[in-house]
Amino acid sequence: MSNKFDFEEKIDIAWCPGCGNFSILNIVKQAVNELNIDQKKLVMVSGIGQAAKTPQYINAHFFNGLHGRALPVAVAIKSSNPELKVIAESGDGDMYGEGGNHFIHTIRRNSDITNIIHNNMIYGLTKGQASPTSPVGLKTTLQVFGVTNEPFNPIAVAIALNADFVARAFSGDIEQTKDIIKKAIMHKGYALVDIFQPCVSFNKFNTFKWYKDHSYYLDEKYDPYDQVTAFQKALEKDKFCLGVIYINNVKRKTFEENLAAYENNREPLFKRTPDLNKIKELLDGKR
Amino acid sequence: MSNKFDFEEKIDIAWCPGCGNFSILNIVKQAVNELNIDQKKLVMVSGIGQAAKTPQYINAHFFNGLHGRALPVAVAIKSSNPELKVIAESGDGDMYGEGGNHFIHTIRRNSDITNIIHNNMIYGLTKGQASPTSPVGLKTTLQVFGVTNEPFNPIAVAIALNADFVARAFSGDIEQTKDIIKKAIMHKGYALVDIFQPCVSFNKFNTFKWYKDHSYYLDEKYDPYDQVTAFQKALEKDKFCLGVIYINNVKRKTFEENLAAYENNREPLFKRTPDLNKIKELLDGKR
Amino acid sequence: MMKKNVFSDEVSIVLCGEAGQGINTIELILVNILKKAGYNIFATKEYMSRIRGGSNSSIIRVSSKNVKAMVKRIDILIPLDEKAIDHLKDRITNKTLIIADREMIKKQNDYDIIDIPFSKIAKESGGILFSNVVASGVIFALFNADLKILNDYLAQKFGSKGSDIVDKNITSAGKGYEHGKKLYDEGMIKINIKNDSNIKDHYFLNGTDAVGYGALTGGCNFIASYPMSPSTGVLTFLSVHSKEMGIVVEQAEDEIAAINMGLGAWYAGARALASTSGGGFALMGEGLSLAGIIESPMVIHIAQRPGPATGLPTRTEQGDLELALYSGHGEFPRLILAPSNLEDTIGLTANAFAWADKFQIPVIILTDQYFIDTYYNIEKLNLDFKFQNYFIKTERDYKRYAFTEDGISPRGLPDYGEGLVLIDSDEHDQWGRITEDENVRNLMVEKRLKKMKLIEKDMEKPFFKGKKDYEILVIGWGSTFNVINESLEAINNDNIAFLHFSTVYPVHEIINSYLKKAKKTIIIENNATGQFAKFIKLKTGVEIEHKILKYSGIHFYVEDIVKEIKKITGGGK
Amino acid sequence: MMKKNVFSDEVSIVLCGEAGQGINTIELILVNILKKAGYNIFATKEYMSRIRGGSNSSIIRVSSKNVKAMVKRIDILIPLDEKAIDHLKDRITNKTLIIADREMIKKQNDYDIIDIPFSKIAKESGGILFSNVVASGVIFALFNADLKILNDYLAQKFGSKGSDIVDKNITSAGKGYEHGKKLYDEGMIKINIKNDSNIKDHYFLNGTDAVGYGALTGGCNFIASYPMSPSTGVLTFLSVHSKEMGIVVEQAEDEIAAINMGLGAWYAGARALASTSGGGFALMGEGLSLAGIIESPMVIHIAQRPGPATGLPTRTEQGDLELALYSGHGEFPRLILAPSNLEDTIGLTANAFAWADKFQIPVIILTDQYFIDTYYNIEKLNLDFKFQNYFIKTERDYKRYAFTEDGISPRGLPDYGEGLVLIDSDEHDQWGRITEDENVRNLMVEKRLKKMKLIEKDMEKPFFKGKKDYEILVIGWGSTFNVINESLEAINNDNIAFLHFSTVYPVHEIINSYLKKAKKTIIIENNATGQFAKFIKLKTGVEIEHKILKYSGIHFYVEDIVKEIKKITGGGK
Ligand SMILES: Cc1ncc(C[n+]2csc(CCOP(=O)(O)OP(=O)(O)O)c2C)c(N)n1
Ligand SMILES: Cc1ncc(C[n+]2csc(CCOP(=O)(O)OP(=O)(O)O)c2C)c(N)n1
Ligand code: SF4
Ligand code: SF4
Ligand SMILES: [Mg+2]
Ligand SMILES: [Mg+2]
Repeated sequence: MSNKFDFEEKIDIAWCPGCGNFSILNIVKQAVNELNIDQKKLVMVSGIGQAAKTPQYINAHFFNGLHGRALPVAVAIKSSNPELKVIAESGDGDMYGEGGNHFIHTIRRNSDITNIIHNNMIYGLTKGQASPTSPVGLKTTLQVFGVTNEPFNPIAVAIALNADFVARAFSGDIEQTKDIIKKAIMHKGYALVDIFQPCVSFNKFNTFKWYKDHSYYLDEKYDPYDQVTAFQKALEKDKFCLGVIYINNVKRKTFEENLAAYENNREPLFKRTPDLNKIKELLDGKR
Repeated sequence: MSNKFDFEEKIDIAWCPGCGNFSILNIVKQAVNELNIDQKKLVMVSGIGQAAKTPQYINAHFFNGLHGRALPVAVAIKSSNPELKVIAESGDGDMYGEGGNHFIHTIRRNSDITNIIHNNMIYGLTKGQASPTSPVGLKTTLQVFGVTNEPFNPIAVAIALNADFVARAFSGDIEQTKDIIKKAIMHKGYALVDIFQPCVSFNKFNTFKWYKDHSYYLDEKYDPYDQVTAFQKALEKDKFCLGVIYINNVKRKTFEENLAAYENNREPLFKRTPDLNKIKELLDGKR
Repeated sequence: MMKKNVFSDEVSIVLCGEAGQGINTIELILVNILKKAGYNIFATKEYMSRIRGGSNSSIIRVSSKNVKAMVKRIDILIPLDEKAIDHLKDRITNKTLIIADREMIKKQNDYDIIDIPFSKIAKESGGILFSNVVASGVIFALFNADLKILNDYLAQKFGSKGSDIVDKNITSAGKGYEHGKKLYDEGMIKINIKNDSNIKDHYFLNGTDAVGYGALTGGCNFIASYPMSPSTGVLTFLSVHSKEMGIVVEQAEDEIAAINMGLGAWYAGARALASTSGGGFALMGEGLSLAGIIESPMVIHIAQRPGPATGLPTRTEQGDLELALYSGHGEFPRLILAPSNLEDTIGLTANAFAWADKFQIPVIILTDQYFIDTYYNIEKLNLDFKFQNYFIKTERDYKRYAFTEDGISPRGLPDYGEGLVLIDSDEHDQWGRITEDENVRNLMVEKRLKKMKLIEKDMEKPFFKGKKDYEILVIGWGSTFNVINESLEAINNDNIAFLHFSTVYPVHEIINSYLKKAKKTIIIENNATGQFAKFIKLKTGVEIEHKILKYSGIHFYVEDIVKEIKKITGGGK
Repeated sequence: MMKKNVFSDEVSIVLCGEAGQGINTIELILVNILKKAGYNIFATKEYMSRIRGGSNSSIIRVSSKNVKAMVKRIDILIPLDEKAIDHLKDRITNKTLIIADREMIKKQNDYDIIDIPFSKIAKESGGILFSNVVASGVIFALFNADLKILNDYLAQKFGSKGSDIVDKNITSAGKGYEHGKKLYDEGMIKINIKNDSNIKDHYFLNGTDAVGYGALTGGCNFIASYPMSPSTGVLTFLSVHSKEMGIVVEQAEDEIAAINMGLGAWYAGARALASTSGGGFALMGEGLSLAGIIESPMVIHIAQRPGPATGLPTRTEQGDLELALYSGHGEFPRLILAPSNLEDTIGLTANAFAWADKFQIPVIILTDQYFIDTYYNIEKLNLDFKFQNYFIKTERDYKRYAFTEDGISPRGLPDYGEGLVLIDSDEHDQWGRITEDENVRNLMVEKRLKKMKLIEKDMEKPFFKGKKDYEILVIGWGSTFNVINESLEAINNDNIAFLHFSTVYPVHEIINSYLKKAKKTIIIENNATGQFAKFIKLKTGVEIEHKILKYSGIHFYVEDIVKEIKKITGGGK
């Protein structure tokens, strides 16, 4: 199927052959294409890392900012122009490490953005240090005696933060992952999709096979609206569940809907000019 | 009872009359005194804010650092000299706002420190803006139309992060809170105590009475070792439970115990000098 | 026996007490009613980093002239607690008249005091809480001003709280007024200050307001910031006006989020501001550098306070100029403005947004606590600002970083036109895609840096005052303008000329000719190392001979400067 | 017909291919065996910010002299893929000899190529993976060096992987060697380079190693850092040695945590380092300022790369000097070191810890990617370092910030002595408690700033080379030392003198006299704005006349500098 998010020319992709990033890239492109998202309304936002290069390979707008800082940028774009579709996509180090504080507080805001994380449990671009999600015991170029810190559980934390939508996927499963991403994009409010992704160059433990062997799909009977059950699922350790794990059952406004700026005027900010007379009036109150 | 952590002279305390900080200060001083902690081994670490001034009023060592940065300092002190008792005590804005990323990752490290947060659901020192824990709807000097972001639930998040020890207390209950703090200090590994604290100057909603009316104690039958139950407790909204909510039942090493630096030598770092001959030997390998 | 006190053309009134004692209330009442009575008013304050207790003070200058600076001299002191007199002992002289409720300042008795039992009177009129209103009444009477002005003001201010409260206020004020009137009538205190009924229609702004209105005028419609004294006021100002003016306001989780949100907002077409102080700005360095490479407009307001680190959180300093100049890794253009006086700040701040947009650079506005908390009456404000947007509607194959003659590439927005807008923090090609090509890298570096030339052309000249053939040149920047100006007027030596900068980077070239003419140069800075002097040396090679520096956390008093300049110049001509 | 190629006294060999193709392996093998064969070796690399693909290259200079700088000239090129020749086209001349497997570089045929089927040979000897070893064998043979050295090296290097692997390596190497030997024997390539058996006992370090050993020598026993190219190597180095040397190593969650951990560690008595690059350091500004006010020692290693923002993450620049100079809000002393050559780096880095401790200040070590990735053989290292601790055992009522003559207050540690150690990021009194007293504030500011005087006294003079009455002074700092030195030797004009700084702040006063003597001044910096030149102007008032700047992300080649200097000086005398 032709995809408007593909490039006409062949492009040079800076990833290693066999890397899970390729399929995530394709899945995301397919998802936005199948959802008929207008290319000119899609802004891909990322930080720095291998995963963070994804926007470079999608024919849409992008803001490829600083390491760890994709989310504040994404929220600001969405809230300055709510007509845009904003996807913040980056790596586990970027989003949960350097960007950890933004991760927490962005979830609290419930901005209507999609947050996709390539979780390869390693720092790829900087050549193989532990990421916050690296398993205990993993030996890396830096953690030469093995990782000792408790791995960060993004799913459990997002549920604890009352995130609006929380899902996990695996880069190896094209159709299921596409389905999850589509749901996330369609969800109104903040939506997290953490994607297991093998890094063939630096993580020789959490391989394609390992992810495959250590994951399973939630079945159709699973009720994602129960926060405690979802949390319980999120804690599972032998096998990790995939699918939409949690959807907040409280109907809340999004960040953008809560903004006073849009109460009297629904236009994106760039279409507005300051009302100088009103300012003069206000100033007259200062006499 | 005489308390070695009191000052001989009268000191000028920079808090407002009626502020919950006074009782937390007294409780902490009593707790460390009753636990017979050596004054010269106790280091109080804090950030910036009203709560963060606490160490100034305790006759022990202190490191009153930057806003939001108490935890990295505390972990570094503890790991440079594991013989010290380290308490990181500060405000909700400091620990969960500016310092949010350190909060997450310090929990992951499981350093053997005690982390006490004065949770007044407001920024006191900067005169009354919302803090991450402010309830939705709270009108503040800055949030003039009321808070809209989902409040940060430190208990739920800490549980989701597999924290070693998680408790909540109320500044108004001297004995119970002292008991909780003592348990936290005695706990080997990271221990969190979030303390409800009325700010009489800027939070006119979450008052002493409000905290009193909206909290209850976990009873003796409560089992803090079950993560899912603890999470469920942490989600309660009408009344907030007080007490030790969660203790990790996995016996893990602390951060300090995991450090390679102490494998062959248990001395604190300041007692060591570099072995120049060993370095020369290593360098000979570079010939 | 009490001496008679006559204050001609000018009186400086200082209120001092604990945080939470209501100094701000007296100050607010007094400045408003005195202005309504047609007096020129200047007011500012100094306060500790605590909510209650300690020792804070406000100074109100009432004058026949439109004074705009702080004096050390205290003509009339109203101490509200025991510590007050001790706190101000360096400024109290035998000419200082102390009006106090002796009950409130028990321990102090080595000073002559005019005892007025504020609290007793207040208790009789409605409650101890009204002591401040009593005090206001006393002072107001000393001006022999119309009590009705005070009553009207109180009625309006407390109207929403019900008639009982209004009545109690008015009664308290009246009682105070009576006591003051007695002092006046007995000739104990005589204040001869010209008033002018036009003054009541003057504007009355402080630094926060000025920056706030400037931001509104410049089209600011987005602010994400993290609270930090003394910058928080601007954030609050925009929040208060967010609904009517259509401003996206968010309290960021930290300063890093704040600046990155600002950049995201500009990308999507907003005009964003971040307001912070030195410590918060120190966290924004990487974000500033991002603005540099992506050539994004950004406006950052730094309300300076003394460092390093937490330093003196509620006090003042001009200590972050070098940080503003060099913050951010790598090399990229920027613009630094330091408002000199309240009347020009609205325009300058509005221009900050215009310049940021036009040159696609970060613009930093440097104020400080003193500036933020200072206000005086202003007759006229220039509000003729022409708003202009600089972004374009894109075409297909739009190149965000197209090479152009002057280094400025037309800036597009997502979903406005046919093009895609690509932004990269890595070095990039004309489209905005990552590149490591050496040649493109060189061109991009040059493109960014050459914008400085353009910016230099657009900048206004520094303020100059003096005769052509001066011998001594006094230089200042930012918030010291009014105090230097008044000091030089007081010195009244026409060999001295005054050169003041509100655009501190880039410095206008004309500085070279001014320096050349001077036989002696003096710089005045509210910091310890003479940061602007260093920058002048860098720009011109000229080492400023004399530095008048203050770094105690308190702004310059007129007396400080008069004394130091006289020391250098040998005292008048 | 192929021309004969004779390389006398020197040959520059460049390997180029995709990331992941094993250039590093060939480089590693070659530099080691050539050194074992007694040759002087210099090697460095340039690479893209990706793990696989792209175009990376390594340059190996083999010389009769102990060369230590990079040349543009490529004598022998081994391209490993099609893109290689294109990538290096600006550096390939008709004198460049290309040895390649034609299969690997199909598209390229406008160059003469000596075709050696690396992969075919490899396949025959054990598998395609061994192509790199084949190539190493070919090159080694061109030196007519002893094959046994290569075999021994391979046996040792791959010993742990089993004899099969070792055998395959040796077979492949041998086959390659045969092909190379043939070229040599046929006289196709003649390399006349002096070797010296002493060289095999020389040290062989790169910049990362030098900083790492320096840190160990200086007693570093704590590092918390966040990975960032090109600084990560130092973190990894200390991690690898953490157990045997007793170092607390932690990967921080971000750079802010890293510097705050460092300060906590010093407080408790550790000697802490943070290693980062410009973008990470931009996040540490507030922490640096904290070090300033609490007068904590701290050592920060900044391995520079081109900015702004993410810039060119794996490339080189000297673009963060100004950031290092002015980072952090408020005013406080610091020290900035920029290692000039590998041999002095161990001592300089060790001293960084000593100075940090002695003066209770942050010390910044500025290297860059080029420096970090460069190595050459070093005959002698000065390892006579006297370790000293500067902290004291406290007494009761210990004052952490006691006022002293020179501004340095004895530094105590918690639980060492009888005192309490109080640290505050606010302005504080002598004990370390918060104060807002104007007088104490003034004294504390002065106390902190006067330490600069002491530091200045302790600093070494810059390196100077030249005759007394030179006309032209060439100035450099940091990693450009070797390349400038070699360039000046090549120019061999004794009117030119060379002044080089490894202590860039404070700059030694002697600079004034050097500048005074010069008729012409030239500065060489690997950045776009001449940051050190600006600093010299600030310090001395002297504007450096000529600036040789490079900011493409690549370090200077000897040829760059020779050419530019000749342009300025008019080409030798
Ligand atoms: C402030 C800052 N610190 C550090 C870096 C270096 N850095 C670049 S990418 C990266 C980590 C990448 O890991 P992850 O986000 O998991 O992405 P991956 O490469 O694994 O896809 C780091 C540490 C940086 N660019 N900026
Ligand atoms: C980097 C930085 N940003 C902002 C501030 C200003 N600041 C000081 S205290 C504070 C918040 C205090 O709130 P909290 O931590 O809840 O403490 P409380 O005063 O309520 O006890 C802020 C924002 C600062 N000191 N440093
Ligand atoms: S390093 Fe790992 S994550 Fe990066 S492209 Fe290669 S395989 Fe993928
Ligand atoms: S402002 Fe609030 S938190 Fe701070 S001292 Fe006063 S009451 Fe306590
Ligand atoms: Mg990763
Ligand atoms: Mg608080």
